[in-house]
Amino acid sequence: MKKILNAPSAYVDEMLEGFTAAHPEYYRQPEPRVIARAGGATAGKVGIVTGGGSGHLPIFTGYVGPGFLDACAIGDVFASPSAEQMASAIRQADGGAGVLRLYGNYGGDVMNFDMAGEMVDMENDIATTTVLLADDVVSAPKAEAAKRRGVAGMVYAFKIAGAAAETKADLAEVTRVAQKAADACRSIGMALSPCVVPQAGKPTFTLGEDEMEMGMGIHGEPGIWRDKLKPADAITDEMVDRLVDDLPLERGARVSVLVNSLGATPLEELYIMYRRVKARFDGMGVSIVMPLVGRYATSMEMTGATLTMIALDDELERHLRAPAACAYWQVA
Amino acid sequence: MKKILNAPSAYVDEMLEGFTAAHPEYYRQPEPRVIARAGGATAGKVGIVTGGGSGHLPIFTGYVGPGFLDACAIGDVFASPSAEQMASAIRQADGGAGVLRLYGNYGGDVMNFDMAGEMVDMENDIATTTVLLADDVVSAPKAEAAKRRGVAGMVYAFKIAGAAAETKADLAEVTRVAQKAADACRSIGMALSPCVVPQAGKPTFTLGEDEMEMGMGIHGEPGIWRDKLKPADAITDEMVDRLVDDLPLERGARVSVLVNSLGATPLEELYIMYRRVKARFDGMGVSIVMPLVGRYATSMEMTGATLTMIALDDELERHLRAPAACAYWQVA
Amino acid sequence: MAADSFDTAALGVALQRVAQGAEAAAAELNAADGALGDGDLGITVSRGFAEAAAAALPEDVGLALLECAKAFQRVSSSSYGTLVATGFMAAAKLAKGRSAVPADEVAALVAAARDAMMARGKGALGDKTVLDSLDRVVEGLKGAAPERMQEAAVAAARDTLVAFKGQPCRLGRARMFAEKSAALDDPGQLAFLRILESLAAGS
Amino acid sequence: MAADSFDTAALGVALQRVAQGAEAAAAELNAADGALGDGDLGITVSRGFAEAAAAALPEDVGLALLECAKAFQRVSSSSYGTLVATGFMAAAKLAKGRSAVPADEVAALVAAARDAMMARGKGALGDKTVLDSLDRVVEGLKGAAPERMQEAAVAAARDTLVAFKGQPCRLGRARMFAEKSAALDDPGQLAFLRILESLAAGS
Ligand SMILES: Nc1ncnc2c1ncn2[C@@H]1O[C@H](COP(=O)(O)OP(=O)(O)O)[C@@H](O)[C@H]1O
Ligand SMILES: Nc1ncnc2c1ncn2[C@@H]1O[C@H](COP(=O)(O)OP(=O)(O)O)[C@@H](O)[C@H]1O
Ligand SMILES: [Mg+2]
Ligand SMILES: [Mg+2]
Ligand SMILES: [Mg+2]
Ligand SMILES: [Mg+2]
Repeated sequence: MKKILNAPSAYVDEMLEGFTAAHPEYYRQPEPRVIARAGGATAGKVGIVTGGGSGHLPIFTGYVGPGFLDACAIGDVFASPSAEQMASAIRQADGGAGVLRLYGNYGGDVMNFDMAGEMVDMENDIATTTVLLADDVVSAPKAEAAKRRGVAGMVYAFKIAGAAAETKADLAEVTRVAQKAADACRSIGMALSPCVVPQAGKPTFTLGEDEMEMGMGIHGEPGIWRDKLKPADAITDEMVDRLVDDLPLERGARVSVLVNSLGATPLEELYIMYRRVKARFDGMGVSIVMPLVGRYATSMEMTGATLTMIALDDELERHLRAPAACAYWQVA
Repeated sequence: MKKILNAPSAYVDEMLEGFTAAHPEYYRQPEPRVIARAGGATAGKVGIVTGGGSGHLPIFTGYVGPGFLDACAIGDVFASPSAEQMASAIRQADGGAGVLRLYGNYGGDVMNFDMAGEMVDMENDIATTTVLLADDVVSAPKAEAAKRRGVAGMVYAFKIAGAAAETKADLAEVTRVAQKAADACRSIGMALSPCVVPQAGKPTFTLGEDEMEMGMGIHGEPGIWRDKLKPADAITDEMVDRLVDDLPLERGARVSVLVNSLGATPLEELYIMYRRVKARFDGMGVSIVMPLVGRYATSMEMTGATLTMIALDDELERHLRAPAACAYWQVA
Repeated sequence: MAADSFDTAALGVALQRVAQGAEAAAAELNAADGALGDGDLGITVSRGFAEAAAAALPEDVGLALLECAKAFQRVSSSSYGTLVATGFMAAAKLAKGRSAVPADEVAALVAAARDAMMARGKGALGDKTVLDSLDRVVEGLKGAAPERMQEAAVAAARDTLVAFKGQPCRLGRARMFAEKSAALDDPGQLAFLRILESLAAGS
Repeated sequence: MAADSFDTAALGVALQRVAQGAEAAAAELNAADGALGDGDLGITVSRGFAEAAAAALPEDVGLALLECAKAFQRVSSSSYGTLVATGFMAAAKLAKGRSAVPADEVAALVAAARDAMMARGKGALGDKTVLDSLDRVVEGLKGAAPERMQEAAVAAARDTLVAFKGQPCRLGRARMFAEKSAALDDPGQLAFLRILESLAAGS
């Protein structure tokens, strides 16, 4: 939990400077804390913007790119960007066909994105819609699913909505597809050790030396239980069970799954988990399409992993497989 | 430093099972601990094999794929594969044009790969050559550069040698290019916290709560100094200085650089470092081609980073930019 | 605000006082927020009022209140900052075009802020948030004589904390900690009390 | 090996003894290696001899020694395992085709192992490794009567440790820790002593 940084207050701005310098073929920072596609907005295409706190790379801003998003507003670590920054991102994404706001269901982000929508409506006559990601099954019971927070399922929603927008579908249609993708996602996380928010300088939570917390959120939000660390297969089984409980799948169904590290947990261990995920879905007669294993949505150096599943139909699968490129995920 | 696993003794085999299940389009495990390209060896192409201990993903086996390597032998965490496994990997890589053994300069690996070469020479009449990566400038003085250990520079050597082999150049030529790439690489690492080898069950080294070690190796081998954690720019400056001291660059030179996390250090912090790397090379009048920022060669959940630079000429740059694909790096 | 009406000058003085009070309360509010959320509430409130107090305020009270809204938006995008900005904006709309607002309209301004903040945050009364404080302050201000208004507001904000003791937070990050949040004050309600206290203390 | 020659049966008995001794010394050797390297030397040596002791050995002493080499290669790919396998292989070549090897040829077998291991590991005498132990054992065995050979070998291995006290390791992982390694025994030399001791102890 030790960090490489200069001034904590410069963490995000220096990060973005390095980020655009390293990947100028994908990203551009037209104004502070706003990242847009290197090539700018595409005329006639619905724009897609997202935004949220820093500290989750590649989420959020990493998924700006052809076939993915058009622009992103970036907040401080784990904090919402301002409504003004979000409005700028919307303007950057606007190609004249309206803009979809596609982001995680966190109170601060929602308020600011709503405000930003009002701003660009008044000032720039840009039509906007909203789709919220709320894939974390642990964060609220099914009856209150709209209160759930958004976690790694965003990655699928970005990919699928991005592909829909690339077809030059209109705003209503892109919004429909994005909402369908969001509705088809379920995620659950588990954490083993915290991360340090630079400006706070201390761990986000504490867990005993051999403890884990099942269901913990990406900022350390409480989960379902906290207990001794279990074997990988037992952890994976519980995660799979909770997801398919919430979204039952029939034999013959197709899903994609994302086994995601929160940061420190190495690829090796994600593969140990994926091995079990595969066996479980095989056992259910469910086939896995384009599995993702890696660091797609992190909490800096947190130890732990999340499992996301998205139930696919032909339409979602087609968009998932469509070409797309950003610095972290390329589909050819 | 907490790990998600079942039995420590099953760590590597379960990892490989998940790895091939997740990426069947790239990898196949024809026999235990040997990974080969999904499509098998390419007739008439020089094969390239590597091998080494587990715990460094994507290194080693992740770089098997078109434009990269042909096969890899996989050892236990931080331990050499056996000569027999290496010999199998060589056989898998053989397309009738000979096989280059391209791997890191670690005593155990070298002895076993030499033995493996003798085996396939006697048993299978496969001609082999060797290029050792020895890019870690801290691990021995320049006068004893052949004793240096190989670290993240391997990634460049894999890419460049792989591209040379794809041109159907002969074994001597591919070996020449690989050696040239290896000779052009310089790396240095720094560590902030250790990782845990599953079968040992305890940290590889200890560092005080706010200490860092400059120059530390990827298994915790000792570095140059151990002191209070410094600001990112100071760390980066020392790393850049050590590399260009060892391999001076002229104004107008071209390099590629890899800012690599050892595992836990998040992308955010690599970008903060890259920002400084870029400023420093800009200041030297040296241009950066295809920078890499991310987790390319890790030590499981170790915290820390490595910086690699490779001096490019037209030939090396052409091979670096040639198309290649594996699950972790795609060049189109 | 002890006068029959308030103008931009009075608003400026009030902002100075609250900025001071918020500064003093910042650590307490950070800690309260840290127990249930991300621990930034003290920063949000103190930076927001400092920025507003430093702003040049136009004579039009509505435009002056708009400056306050913008100040909060500039320095904080945490929930409370966004909500306070939203509240100032709503009050600004009502006050726009006037160089003074009569004391007996203050309750209406606070009510407008409350309603806009409910719309923005999709919150309901009873969720144990700053909305409940605003609602009770509106009631407390109704019919209060100008010289009793500050006192009434502080009392209402204090009563809110008492009333919600033992109830869980049902909105925001604190919602995740039902049990713990029931035992603790809602940080946003506490912040509102400290704001009103510092306003009253200075006068 | 107190006889004038040794055959596969004698080799089998020797392997049993060393397997037992290595098992007993495993923790000590892991610790010694852990101080300078990766701490696996005890595992390497104990697993290797256990595997060799469990192997079915052909009557041809050369082929029997080859089985020992293969056993080491199967269970360990750490440096020491690979080197011991290399050494057994070299001795196997010399003994091949014979059902007994005269005692006065043992020094030559060890010398062949030493030379092959030097070639494999690109090490030199004086680097403070197991090579130095082998070299001194070869010298110690030369001209020793059959019944004194075990004793001579143990003495030579022990002398090696004494001789290198204070000198830094110049090969393998331990090379990285010049200062520390000078103060400590080379783990590989220590392992070789324990192997010979267990051989001698049982007879
Ligand atoms: N949606 C909401 N509606 C009304 N009040 C809210 C809402 N969300 C949070 N609050 C209030 O804001 C306080 C927390 O503010 P703040 O620390 O800025 O939130 P965060 O840091 O979680 O974005 C809460 O105690 C509560 O009073
Ligand atoms: N290249 C070499 N040549 C000769 N002996 C060596 C060589 N490398 C290591 N050794 C010996 O092996 C011992 C370490 O063995 P081992 O623990 O198996 O090594 P590692 O785990 O580092 O591969 C050293 O103490 C030394 O005696
Ligand atoms: Mg807060
Ligand atoms: Mg906040
Ligand atoms: Mg060892
Ligand atoms: Mg070893």
